[in-house]
Amino acid sequence: MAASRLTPVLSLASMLALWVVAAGLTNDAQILPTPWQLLPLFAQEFASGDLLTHLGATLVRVLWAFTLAMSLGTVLGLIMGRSTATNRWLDPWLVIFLNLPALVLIVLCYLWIGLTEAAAITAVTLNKVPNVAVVIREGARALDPDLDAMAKVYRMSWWTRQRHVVFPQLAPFVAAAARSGVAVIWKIVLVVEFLGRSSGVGFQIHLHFQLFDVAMVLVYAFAFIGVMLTVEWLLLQPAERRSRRWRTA
Amino acid sequence: MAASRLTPVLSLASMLALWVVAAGLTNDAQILPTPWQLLPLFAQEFASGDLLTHLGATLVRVLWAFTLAMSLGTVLGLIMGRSTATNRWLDPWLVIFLNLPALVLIVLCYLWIGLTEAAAITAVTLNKVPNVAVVIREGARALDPDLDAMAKVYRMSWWTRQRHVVFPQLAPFVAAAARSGVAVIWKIVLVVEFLGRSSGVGFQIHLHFQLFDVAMVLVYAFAFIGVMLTVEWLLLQPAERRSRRWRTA
Amino acid sequence: MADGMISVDITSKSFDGMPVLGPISFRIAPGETLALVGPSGIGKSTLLRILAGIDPEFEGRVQRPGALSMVFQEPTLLPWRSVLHNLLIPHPELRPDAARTMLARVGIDGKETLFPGQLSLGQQRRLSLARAFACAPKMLIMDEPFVSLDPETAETMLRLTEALISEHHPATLFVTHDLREADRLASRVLTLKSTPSGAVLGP
Amino acid sequence: MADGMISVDITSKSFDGMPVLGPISFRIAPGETLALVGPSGIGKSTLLRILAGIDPEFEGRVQRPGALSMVFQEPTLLPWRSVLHNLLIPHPELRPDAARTMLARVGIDGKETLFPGQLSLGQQRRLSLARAFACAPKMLIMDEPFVSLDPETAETMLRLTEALISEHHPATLFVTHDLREADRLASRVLTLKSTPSGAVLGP
Amino acid sequence: EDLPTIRAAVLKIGTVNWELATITDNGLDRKNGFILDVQPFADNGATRIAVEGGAADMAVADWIWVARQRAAGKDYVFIPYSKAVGGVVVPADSTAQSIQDLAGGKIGIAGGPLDKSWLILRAYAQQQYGMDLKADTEQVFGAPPLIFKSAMGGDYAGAINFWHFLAKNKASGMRELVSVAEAGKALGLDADTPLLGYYMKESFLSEHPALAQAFFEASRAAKDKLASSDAAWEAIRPRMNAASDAQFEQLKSDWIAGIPARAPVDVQAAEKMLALMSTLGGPELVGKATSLPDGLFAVVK
Ligand SMILES: Nc1ncnc2c1ncn2[C@@H]1O[C@H](COP(=O)(O)OP(=O)(O)OP(=O)(O)O)[C@@H](O)[C@H]1O
Ligand SMILES: Nc1ncnc2c1ncn2[C@@H]1O[C@H](COP(=O)(O)OP(=O)(O)OP(=O)(O)O)[C@@H](O)[C@H]1O
Ligand SMILES: [Mg+2]
Ligand SMILES: [Mg+2]
Repeated sequence: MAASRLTPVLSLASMLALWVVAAGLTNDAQILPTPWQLLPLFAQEFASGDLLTHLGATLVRVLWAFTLAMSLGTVLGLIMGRSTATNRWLDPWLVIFLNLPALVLIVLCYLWIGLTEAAAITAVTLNKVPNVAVVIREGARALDPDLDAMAKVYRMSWWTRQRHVVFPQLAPFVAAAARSGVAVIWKIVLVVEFLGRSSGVGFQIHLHFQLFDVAMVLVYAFAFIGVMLTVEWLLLQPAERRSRRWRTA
Repeated sequence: MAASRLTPVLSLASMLALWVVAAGLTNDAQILPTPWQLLPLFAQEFASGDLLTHLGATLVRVLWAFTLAMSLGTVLGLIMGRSTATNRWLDPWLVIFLNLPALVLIVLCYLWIGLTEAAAITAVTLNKVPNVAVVIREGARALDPDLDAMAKVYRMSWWTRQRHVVFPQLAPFVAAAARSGVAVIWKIVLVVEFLGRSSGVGFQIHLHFQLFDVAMVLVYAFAFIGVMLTVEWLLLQPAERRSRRWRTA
Repeated sequence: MADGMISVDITSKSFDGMPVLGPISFRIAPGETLALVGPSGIGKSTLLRILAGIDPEFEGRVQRPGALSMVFQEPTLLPWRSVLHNLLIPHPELRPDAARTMLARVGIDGKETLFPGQLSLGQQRRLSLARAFACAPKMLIMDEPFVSLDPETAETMLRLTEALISEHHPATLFVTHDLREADRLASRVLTLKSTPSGAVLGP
Repeated sequence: MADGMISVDITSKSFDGMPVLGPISFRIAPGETLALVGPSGIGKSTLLRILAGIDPEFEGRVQRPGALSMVFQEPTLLPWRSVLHNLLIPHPELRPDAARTMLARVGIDGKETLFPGQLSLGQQRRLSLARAFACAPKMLIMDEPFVSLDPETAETMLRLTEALISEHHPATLFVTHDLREADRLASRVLTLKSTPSGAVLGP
Repeated sequence: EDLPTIRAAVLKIGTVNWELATITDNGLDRKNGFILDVQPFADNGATRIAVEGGAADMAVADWIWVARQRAAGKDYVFIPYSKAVGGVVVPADSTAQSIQDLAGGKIGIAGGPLDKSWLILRAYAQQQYGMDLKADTEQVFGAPPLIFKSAMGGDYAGAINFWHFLAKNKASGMRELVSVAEAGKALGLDADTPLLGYYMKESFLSEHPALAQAFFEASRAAKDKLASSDAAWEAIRPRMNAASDAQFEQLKSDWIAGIPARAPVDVQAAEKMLALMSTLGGPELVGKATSLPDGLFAVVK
């Protein structure tokens, strides 16, 4: 147990070691600075309050878009997975929206809704909903018809059925969609931010990229990654372990 | 049957209708042109050969990155899903690479490998592998232990086991990863192309975006979407129908 | 038709054009118990699924009460919910202590917090029996309810079934391969026999 | 120890600290058939899984031949492969016509191209029997192989099993709840009975 | 007081900020009867979306782009800002003496094949040396920062970039082979035609009739200040991202060199340049603007 708790720490340490070696080989702080070259920059951005402001702005956007995309995408995916007729109707739309470049959707949202927070979040949500729907649809198609029959015979209420019969079967798909979902959403938020917001990690990263300040780009990127690692360890993994208990028992 | 074949056509027609209405409401061909305003542009780009050249370049990149990301990601996801120990080691790396902004990876690849085709494909692959791995890992965790036991008792060869026992259970996850995978890959290829390639749909889209020529952006976006719809209907959906036959039978 | 009478009038049922059931017609009165026998693969489960309303794709008419319970041929439990919740979820009106009593009656007390995957197959089958008995159904459909049980446990389950039937008087139809079981529980035995146009009721 | 002799020496086996099996020790000679009986939930399947090498988490030692076949308590088929392929995939050396003959012997000829989900449960169990019989195993482990079958089909399966055992002389251990079955097939009957430290072999 | 507000969408790190900051810091905007509200963005595309979407009134672009938009129906009007243009730099140890010597080498180009500096240099090579620059060299197009960095690393025989990246390249020892201004002069273009400028919507300007001139006054006042006072430069130094004194000096002198003479845009010179761009870049570059659209240049003096 103690050993297994240590593993992530050792793993991160080995990653750090790899980074130091790569930085040593690159030997150009402008291309890949060493971790300790980032520390003072990190401290400076933290002290000035910039880091927290921009990180906060990005996190709010990611949270909104994630909630919206996951709920809309799950509903859409469930409906499309369970009804072949609906699927035939909506599938071409799904393929189109799935493959519409983020840039196109973002620009159209900004031009129609204006350069507002609402437009930014709408753009990210529209970009991500099809991805979630595609994953959940596969899950819905794999639902066990025998359990469906059981739920029907015992006249379970709609909500009971979703909660106790459907959702546990979808759980691995929801987990997959959520995890790769946050990542994709945050990447789109980056684009949304540099295309039309004046705050956020994406705004900062793009600015510093244009100045070719890789160190600062990394400071902001790792600030977000740090948040994600924390969420992963404090929320996601314990929740998953709980919901997966029946498998390993 | 005949009716169901017609559905996608009707569905696309309704999408077209929506577009026409939106274009009518926008009433500014520079923000959202009507479909028929795109046709001559499309014909012109097609006749000049530009469309095919750039589309071809992008497709080659997408294909390479897709093949690499799917195979590496599947192997990684399978290993991580089946071995808790390996997972504990690799999970922090996965979270980091999952959330590393595309821009950072792309810029580092270009600076290390040079502004070459290999760098572009590496960058896209590195961006996408963690997404695939995350999805497949969920699938590997949901594998049926009873079938595993059966395969063990009957001493199936490694390959037989993967092909007939493991893969069919992973199929919905692979399908989900592949479908949302192509979409994400192509979106990253767009970024890779505008940051450091001189050909491809992404290069063209960015060029025309800088000229604020939405019509041309749409022409190129829809050219790719057209390819994806064709792949979807001619390859993906029939293959899926075949591999899903046992469920509906 | 008498109130609560169950009527089955199937003209035919086929899978992919292959006829499985031919014309089948029978009635079950409230409180009556019928056994259904026939060789493996003839169509017993298919008939039960039609009767329970799970399979709507057949030609004919079936009239059944709303409140029915079913013991499936396989346990069909929720693997991700505890033994206790597998009783409580389909029966939200059931009080937890009543659920515990029911678990004790089928002989799996003390296993409330386990998941179904941690039970032996026989224990899972008994849980599925408990689920069917936990409410007072107007109709009870059981597909080979007592297989995979040792003679002693089987006898206990049989007695429990008798007790519950005499308590709630459901119309009961159950599949068995054991004629002594059929004799003991049922007032009539329906036999399925094969014909070229699907299985029909035999002599 | 004699060549091919199967030896089981389990000290204990527990799940989450709850002991299920106590000290259990027995031998099966090549060609010998043993029946295993005991109440539902006592640990018969657990013992079989240890013997088959599926569950390595126990205290003790088991010696078994490599070439073994097993009939699981549930059919455990590949739902995404046809009936015929469910025979051919575990037995790549099997010729398709030999596979077809085997399917005919268990009474599911003509269903080669169906998927397991399109079979009745009894038919699935027979397919799982055919899978175990399709090679010439040195050892045969069966967990309630003949349940869910009508008396006539059960008799056919029993005869088939007798024929195959006398053909290939595997060491056989099977679980049953039917003492007549045990008498007919087995030369010895092992009985599991409960003790506070887990199940042990009884009188 | 209800002075009109000009919302300016600018690249947060753009050089235009030096001028705009000088305007706001010194109250040049209120002195000229308006309030300047600077909204920073991280990308040029964003500033254009901001103006088009009505979130801002003004952004920065070159007038050929503005002409293209105007010809396509937008009511954009151009107010001159700078004549600073890029050029070609070569590594410090390069033996190249003219653009001819780049033949057979790799050229890094910021932007794409429609980049105006690249087009003018191609025409220049053709005219001066009969050389087909595109066929005789290998081109690597990339984002400006990537080209800047790779050029520093010595990846290219020559690099074409925006002037402020070139200034930093030069500060690190790279050498300018030929500037776009020289090349343009050789091609008969008027080097004093300001290529870069602010653009606003005509509809916005007609609501505030004197605003274009007022803004132009403020812009010129800022330029005068920066051209004459070191203190003014020190004030904006923090936002210049100069890593060294050498970079600071180079940026400063190149910026001052880019100040156009105070005059309305010479329409004839512009017409000539547009014609050249139209031949070089074709409709891909200029769109429908094959000749100067009416009213493109704001009437300022
Ligand atoms: N994974 C597990 N975790 C905890 N307990 C388990 C687990 N698997 C089995 N058990 C317990 O072990 C005991 C023996 O189970 P086993 O399946 O061997 O019984 P069995 O004799 O085969 O019964 P049956 O005749 O009903 O099939 C049961 O009481 C069961 O609850
Ligand atoms: N989905 C299906 N598609 C095609 N054939 C099917 C399908 N389901 C069942 N059948 C066929 O219908 C017949 C009857 O099946 P059913 O499950 O009703 O048999 P049963 O009488 O319950 O047998 P058992 O006693 O073995 O459970 C079988 O021959 C089976 O192959
Ligand atoms: Mg059946
Ligand atoms: Mg068992």
